[in-house]
Amino acid sequence: MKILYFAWLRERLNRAEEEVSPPDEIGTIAQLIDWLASRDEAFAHATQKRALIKAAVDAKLVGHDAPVRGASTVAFFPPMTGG
Amino acid sequence: MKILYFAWLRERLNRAEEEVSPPDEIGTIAQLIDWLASRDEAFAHATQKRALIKAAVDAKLVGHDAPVRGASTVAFFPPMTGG
Amino acid sequence: MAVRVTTEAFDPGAELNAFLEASNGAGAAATFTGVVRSDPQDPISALTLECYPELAVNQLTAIVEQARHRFSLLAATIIHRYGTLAPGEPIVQVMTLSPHRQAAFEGAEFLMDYLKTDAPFWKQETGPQGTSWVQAKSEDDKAKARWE
Amino acid sequence: MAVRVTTEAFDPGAELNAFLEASNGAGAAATFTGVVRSDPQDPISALTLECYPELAVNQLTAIVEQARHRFSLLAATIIHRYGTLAPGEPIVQVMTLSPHRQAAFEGAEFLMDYLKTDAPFWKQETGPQGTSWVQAKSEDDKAKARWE
Repeated sequence: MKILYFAWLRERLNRAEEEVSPPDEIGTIAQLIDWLASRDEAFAHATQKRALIKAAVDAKLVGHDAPVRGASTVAFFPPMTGG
Repeated sequence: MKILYFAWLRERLNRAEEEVSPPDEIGTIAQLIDWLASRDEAFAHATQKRALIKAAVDAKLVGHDAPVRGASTVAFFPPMTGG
Repeated sequence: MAVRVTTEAFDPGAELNAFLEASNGAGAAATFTGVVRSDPQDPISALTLECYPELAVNQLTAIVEQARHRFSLLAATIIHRYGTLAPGEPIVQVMTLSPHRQAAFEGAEFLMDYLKTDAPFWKQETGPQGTSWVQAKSEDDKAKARWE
Repeated sequence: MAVRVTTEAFDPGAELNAFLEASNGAGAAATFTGVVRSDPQDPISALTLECYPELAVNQLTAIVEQARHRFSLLAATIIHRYGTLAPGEPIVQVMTLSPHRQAAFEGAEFLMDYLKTDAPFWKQETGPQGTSWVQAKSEDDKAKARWE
């Protein structure tokens, strides 16, 4: 599973993407965040305020309760500031 | 005093402008309309619905109670349909 | 020039670019372009706008000043054509400039609402049934009334 | 194409003219152009927009479809740039087409309000104090909420 990071989340983690293989019990975005935080202190710190972390699964915007099993790309990013 | 007519008012009267010399007692737009109507049946007929007649004095939009003494140009026209 | 009343055709895109050129670091420009409409069910061959140019310039200048104050616009422009136009030709364009999009949009809507009822233009449509004057719409009076 | 997400500069006037060209007798076009703002009191030298292009195209396409339905628009277009831009450069343009001005204006405002909060762009300003991320604004959430 490819993970993408954008904006200040990308900067704080010092990477734009990574490949991960979450265990089978990781079913939702919220669980994926918990799992990524458990193995990486920088990630845990950067995602402490969960309300500031938005997510997309395979280029579709989703909530933290969305399923991630079978996804090929999951993206995490701060609130958007376009326009 | 020059009088201008626009749109269907101009068409019904069959003229775009005319020169008139209203007597001294004609003080307002409403009185000027009455006076013009008294001397011209076509005008009387075309201005029967007074709410449909708008007026300008010297290129300033005014109400029917506006003064006309000393004006050099008075315009009469139907509701506007620009834009 | 914030107000232009003219029988000559204008180029909407060139006008927008000229307006933005002078924007000087403001963030938000709203533009409304009105073109001669022709309903396929009820087509027209021409739209003729009669105008009282001197009064039109006075009225539009006053409306622009009012909009600039009310919405703190950095700039506002109205271009209005008259004469005989073909379907698809631009009749009117208003452009507003503000640091913020809300004021730019509101300013442009305000200008259009006022212009529809308060600017001395009269439309005449020519179609298969001949030529007829367009009637003033009560919706336009209502649209204007919401700003009062 | 109703949606374009690009690093290339675009020409606001040329885009408006191309949009009007295809208007086919509709009467009312509303345009919003957002340009890089630079407050003279607090100037910036550059604005960098980061983007997730694949998600941006999906989100903007969905927003355009929603606007077309909701306001019965005949056409709607969003152009959004990303990369590094100088003050005064256009960032975003939305254009809407309708038989009536009210729907054109509302459609354009709706598109802008949604785009501010729901399109994956992130702004970073570079000025005398260095480079910093622009914070999401609660006004933008409120502006979007009025359509719900």
